[in-house]
Amino acid sequence: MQSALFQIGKWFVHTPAALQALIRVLLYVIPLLLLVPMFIWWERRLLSWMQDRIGPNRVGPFGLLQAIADGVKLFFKEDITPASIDRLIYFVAPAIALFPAFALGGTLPWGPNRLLTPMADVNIGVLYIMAVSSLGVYGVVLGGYAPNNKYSLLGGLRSSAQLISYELAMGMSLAAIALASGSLKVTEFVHQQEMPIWGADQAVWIQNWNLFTPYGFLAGIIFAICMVAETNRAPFDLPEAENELIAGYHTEYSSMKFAVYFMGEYAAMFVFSGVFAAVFLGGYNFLPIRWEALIDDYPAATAFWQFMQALNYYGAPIWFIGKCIGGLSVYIWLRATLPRLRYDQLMSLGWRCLLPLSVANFMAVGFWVLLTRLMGGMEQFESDAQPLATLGLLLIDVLIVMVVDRVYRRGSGKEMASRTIEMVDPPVLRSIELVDGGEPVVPANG
Amino acid sequence: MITGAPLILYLALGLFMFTTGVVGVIIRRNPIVVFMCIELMLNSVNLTFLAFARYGLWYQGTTDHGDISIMNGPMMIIFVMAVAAAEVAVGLGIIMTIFRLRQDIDVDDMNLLKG
Amino acid sequence: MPSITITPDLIVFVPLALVAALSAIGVVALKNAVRSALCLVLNFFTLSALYFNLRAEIIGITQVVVYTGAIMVLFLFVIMLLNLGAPQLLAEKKDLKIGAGLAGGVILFGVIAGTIFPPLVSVNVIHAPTKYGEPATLGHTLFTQFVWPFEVASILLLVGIVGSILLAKRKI
Amino acid sequence: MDTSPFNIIIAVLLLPLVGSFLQVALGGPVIRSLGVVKGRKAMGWLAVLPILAAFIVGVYVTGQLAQTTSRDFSVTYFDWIKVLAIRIPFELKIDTLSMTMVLVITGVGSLIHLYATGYMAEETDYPRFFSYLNLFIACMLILVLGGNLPMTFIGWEGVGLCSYLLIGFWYKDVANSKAANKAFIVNRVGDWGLTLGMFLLAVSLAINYKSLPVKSDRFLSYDVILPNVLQLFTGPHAWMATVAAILLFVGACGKSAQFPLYLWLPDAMAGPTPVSALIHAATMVTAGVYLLNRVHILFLMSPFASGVVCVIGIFTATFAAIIAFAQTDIKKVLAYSTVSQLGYMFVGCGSGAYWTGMFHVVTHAFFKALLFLGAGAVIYAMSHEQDMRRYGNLRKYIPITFGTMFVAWLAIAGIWPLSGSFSKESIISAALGDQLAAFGGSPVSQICGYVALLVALMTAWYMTRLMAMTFWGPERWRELVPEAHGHDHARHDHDVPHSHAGHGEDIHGFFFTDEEMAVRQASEPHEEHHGLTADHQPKEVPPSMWVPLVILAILSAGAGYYLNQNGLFEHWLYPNGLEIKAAGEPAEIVPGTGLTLLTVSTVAAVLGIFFGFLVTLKGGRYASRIGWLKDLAFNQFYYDKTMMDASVKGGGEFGRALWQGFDVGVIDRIVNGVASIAGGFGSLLRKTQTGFVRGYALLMLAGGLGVLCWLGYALYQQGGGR
Repeated sequence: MQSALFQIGKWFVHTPAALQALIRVLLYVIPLLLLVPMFIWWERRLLSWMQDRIGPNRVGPFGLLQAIADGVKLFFKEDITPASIDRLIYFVAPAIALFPAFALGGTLPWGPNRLLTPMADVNIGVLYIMAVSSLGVYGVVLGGYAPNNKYSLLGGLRSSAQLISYELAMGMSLAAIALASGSLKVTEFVHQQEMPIWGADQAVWIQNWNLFTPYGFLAGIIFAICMVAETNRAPFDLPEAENELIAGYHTEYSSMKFAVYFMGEYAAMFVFSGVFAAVFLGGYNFLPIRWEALIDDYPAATAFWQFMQALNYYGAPIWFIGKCIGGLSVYIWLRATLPRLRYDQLMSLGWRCLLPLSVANFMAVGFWVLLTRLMGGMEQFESDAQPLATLGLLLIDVLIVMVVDRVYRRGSGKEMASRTIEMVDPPVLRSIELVDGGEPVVPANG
Repeated sequence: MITGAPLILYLALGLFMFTTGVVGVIIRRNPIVVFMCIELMLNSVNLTFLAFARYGLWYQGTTDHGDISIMNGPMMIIFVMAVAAAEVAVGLGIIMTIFRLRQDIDVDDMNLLKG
Repeated sequence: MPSITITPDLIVFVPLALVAALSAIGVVALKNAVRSALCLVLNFFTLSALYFNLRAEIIGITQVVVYTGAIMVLFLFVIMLLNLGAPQLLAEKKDLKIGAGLAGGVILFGVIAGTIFPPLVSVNVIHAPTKYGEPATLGHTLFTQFVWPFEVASILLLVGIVGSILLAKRKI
Repeated sequence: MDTSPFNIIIAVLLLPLVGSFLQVALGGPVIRSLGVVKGRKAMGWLAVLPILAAFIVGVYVTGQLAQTTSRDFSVTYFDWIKVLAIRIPFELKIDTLSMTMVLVITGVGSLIHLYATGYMAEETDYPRFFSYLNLFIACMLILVLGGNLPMTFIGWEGVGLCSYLLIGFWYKDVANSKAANKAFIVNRVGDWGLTLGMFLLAVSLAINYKSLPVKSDRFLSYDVILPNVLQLFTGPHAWMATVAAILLFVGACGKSAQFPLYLWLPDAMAGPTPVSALIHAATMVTAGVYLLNRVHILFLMSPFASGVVCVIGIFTATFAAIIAFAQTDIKKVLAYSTVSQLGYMFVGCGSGAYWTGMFHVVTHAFFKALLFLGAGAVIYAMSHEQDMRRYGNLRKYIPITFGTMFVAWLAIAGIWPLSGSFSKESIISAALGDQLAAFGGSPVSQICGYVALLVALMTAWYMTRLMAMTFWGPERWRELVPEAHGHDHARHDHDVPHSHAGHGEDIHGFFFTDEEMAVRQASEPHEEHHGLTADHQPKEVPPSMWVPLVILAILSAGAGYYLNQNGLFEHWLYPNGLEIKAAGEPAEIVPGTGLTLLTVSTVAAVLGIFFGFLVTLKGGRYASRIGWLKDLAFNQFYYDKTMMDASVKGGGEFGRALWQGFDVGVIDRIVNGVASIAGGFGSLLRKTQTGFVRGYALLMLAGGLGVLCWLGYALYQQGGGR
């Protein structure tokens, strides 16, 4: 098996660059396209299980072909195009929605093998993630604008505000990781995460997955929240809130165009889970364990460790996809668990909680890096002050949580009630002032 | 010696975009479009900066991190972007405020400063 | 006019430049503000591709993050919030200004091109080192030689934030 | 030079800073979540521990330092300021002087923090208090550890700020705010001197760069300044040393409350008592002495400046001692006593025996902190009554406080073998044997030495008066008529910081048990005024307050003897002696004088104590005869009032005259004239503004085209640009 892989790799390396790129793209896009119906099936089954139902189980084994049947149905449905629309944008919008979800996969490291490294392993990987994920808003906004429908428009508006709000926190949390890793490459992140764990002298056989470090933990949580918001999934699915906006931005879409939106959403979920896994969960590594260190430490079981190492190496894509599916399942779990946020809650969570938190985390990491520089090189610093710095960093994180908690609470309660009205802001309410008792009073000449 | 596309093509494209932006500022009434034309002009200048930086007409030699004079162009772009971001935040805020006050944002109707 | 050597750079450049020029015209010429904005998005996108073609990856990607991802979304947001998309709301008047503007534009192009271009016609040799577009180089320059402008820009952004909040909020 | 063992010194700085930040960030949440009593306890420990840890690190570094031979290190962390040719690194100087100060600051500081956790237990703004206090320690440490004048200056300003914040801690009382303002403003005068001195040194070094013996771009670092001025300010330039020294001394006067600028210190007693002990007795006010030690070369080079230091010092010592006789507020007596003792230290420094000044700093830190803390305990026991005329016979009620204050009293009076006697004796003997301080060739320090002996007697006397009024005699508060007590003269209102009792803050208190606190909170709102009543029973303070007292008492008793044996302290501070021998003979102490002086000064102290007891307890009949003197002394010889009138009212008059005459008459006319001219032009140009935005854009384009055409033409003229 090893030699076969080697042969494939050798052949691959010697093919022209353009063909290499094409193979990689195809290797990535086609399975993803095929997997999307599976995701939908998985969501429906998992959701049913969580809600004590059975879910689709008729078409195919375990109902596996249900999603494909639905796809076929959607394909043959009548494609209704409303009148008085912005025709060009109306048709282009679903395609635009699909684009970033697939483009985002360009930086995912599927494995240590050259064939599986990211298609765009440029030294701006994180920025690429930021750039492409920020493009996701266009599909939604244009889809909301084009059909000339109020509900759609509101959905699009909400989506754009939401994405702008959460993008900043997402960027800052990624920036903290980039600062700590000293690189912008996603593959470099994965390599960094294979190092011995941060701040430990003894347990060098544990990998330094970013989620295990104090700053990475905080950044990971922020990133996870932002990632849910960026994909417009529950509990951040305000753009398609069915009880207020019918179906939000895709109200007027039907048939295949609707299916494209649907696919885009699921592909984005999958790919964002992949980004999370690559940046915070050790990428394609199976377990957070450095087998080579274990070989050094406990030579008695060398054979087993070597087996595990090989398993870790050759099974890399499987572990990575497993992590992606795990992320997808968490998405579904969130949908089953959390109620939808109110709009003002959404905004205050993004701006008042996540953004200051992520900026503070970034500054804490920066301070730590500065401190290591000041203390004259890593080695000496680690031996001298690492425990102190660890404690300090943890303390800073806790502090930040407390401070932000305070800030966040300030916006709740009575004050928030009047704020909501201000935000809704229909022209009618403009001249109405709320007096203390909550009684609206219209000025005499208003 | 590496040759690329002729520098003049980049400059021509930049100049064309700049001119288009100028024309747009003059002929359009919608302030948002006017604003977008200004962004267009800024970007055309960015393109010119980067082209000049890449072709490095005054490039002398290199240091550890590249010749610093080569980096003047990219630096300029970074700062132009920062300025553009600030400008957009304030400018759109102004447009919003005007719209809120007048329910109308025709550039030609905004003449409160008429002497 | 010296003969033009066909290089990969040129092959990439020409279609991108055509798209950029056409979309720039679109920004000005289209009546619908949303379409203008979309043209501008397209223009910025091709510009970012041109930056990549100039081997300045970090600038190119920053272009996408800042312009396409943030600024243009804001534009679209405002257009949709104020519902300015429909062209009939702000019908363009056909008056002297259009003619004057077009004429002025042509003269501008002519003057600048005539002044700047002649000595640069034959320049096609790249002098910049390959590293000039890398994040490390850029960061190093930004935080050494350009640290003051950097700080000033940060203050400018802060002022921008404060200003826009001040403008947007009715009650402070 | 390997400085790696000393890199850890940054921890001494960072610990209090982090502590201060923790108080700010955690104070609210912790007290809210743990409840008032436990939360304050936790925050109290969180305030004490960083200082204690800093002390331990300080001890470690001092131990390292003691093992080296040069005993002078400088740890540079990064470049703080780098402008043109001047570089000011963030460097910490580790030598015997700075480490002595560090140990005193963190050691006494942690004791006082511990004391304050008890003393401030009922304060609602508990975390704010400790964040200020920790910040103060951090600033003070920067002051003493800073390896260059700007860093010292930053610390200097920082402690000024913290002092301001802490004096005005109960800012809701206007009197406290005024006292804080006064302290801040008077200190500005001193800082002005320090800044000018700093600039003078920097400029004189920079313009003479070519002829400097030590060439370095760190113009303001001590290890660059001092050797350079030694070469530079010689011969015809000797007067520069005098100017620089006097400017720096002005700074020292401000911070150390010497005569022209001492005004703020008595008023600073408005702050909480631990603050008075820490800042206004033990540490901050000794910054001046520290500075003189740090730049002592300048003073060695200038007999005139040394003479000024001596004379100012002895005058302040005498003046403050006389005032202290007439004060009735226990903290005010201690405040004037502090001013007086600081005067002593300056006499020592002015006499060229700089180590004696530092020696007195150390011993004074112990016994004066102890006196203040003891006074705080007395005030606590007497329901925050500060008027000594209400005290009496308290030794029966608060034995631990009495015992510890007894030690401090004997120490400050100068009874052998307690610490005060050694330091005072060393200062007096230095002054008597000194030839350095001189005005135009005639030495002045001998006279100062004899006056200092007299002041020693006076010190013993007024301290005895304080002790006798407090701990002996009848229990005078028993004679109080209900409702009739209180503050019987106007000035007193400034001194007693208690009108905040109304809003639930209380300056005294200790760790109540939870039950007690529950009872107290149940009875809210508690009394408007914890008045002293005739049936009051003074109660001993809790352990968190008396433990520091006892430790300080041990230090006050033994430190002087330990440090003085075989000149330990002198050789520790100045292992290689002074850099230059002053004009005339070196300040050698004549053999045998030491013992004799010790006898004389102890006799003076015993006499003072004797008179003190006699007059205070038995001598009521003299009181009326010297009443006028008492009034004068009580009012500080009207110096304070005169200064305030001159500065506040005079300044106001001057400002008003400027406003009405110059500003309205001249400037306004010019401005209005210019404005009207511009307005006239504007109304002409107004016609061109059509309000048509696109028209403006077109005009801009036309203008731009014009410029471009001109540019193109110019390039063409030059034969075409590249």
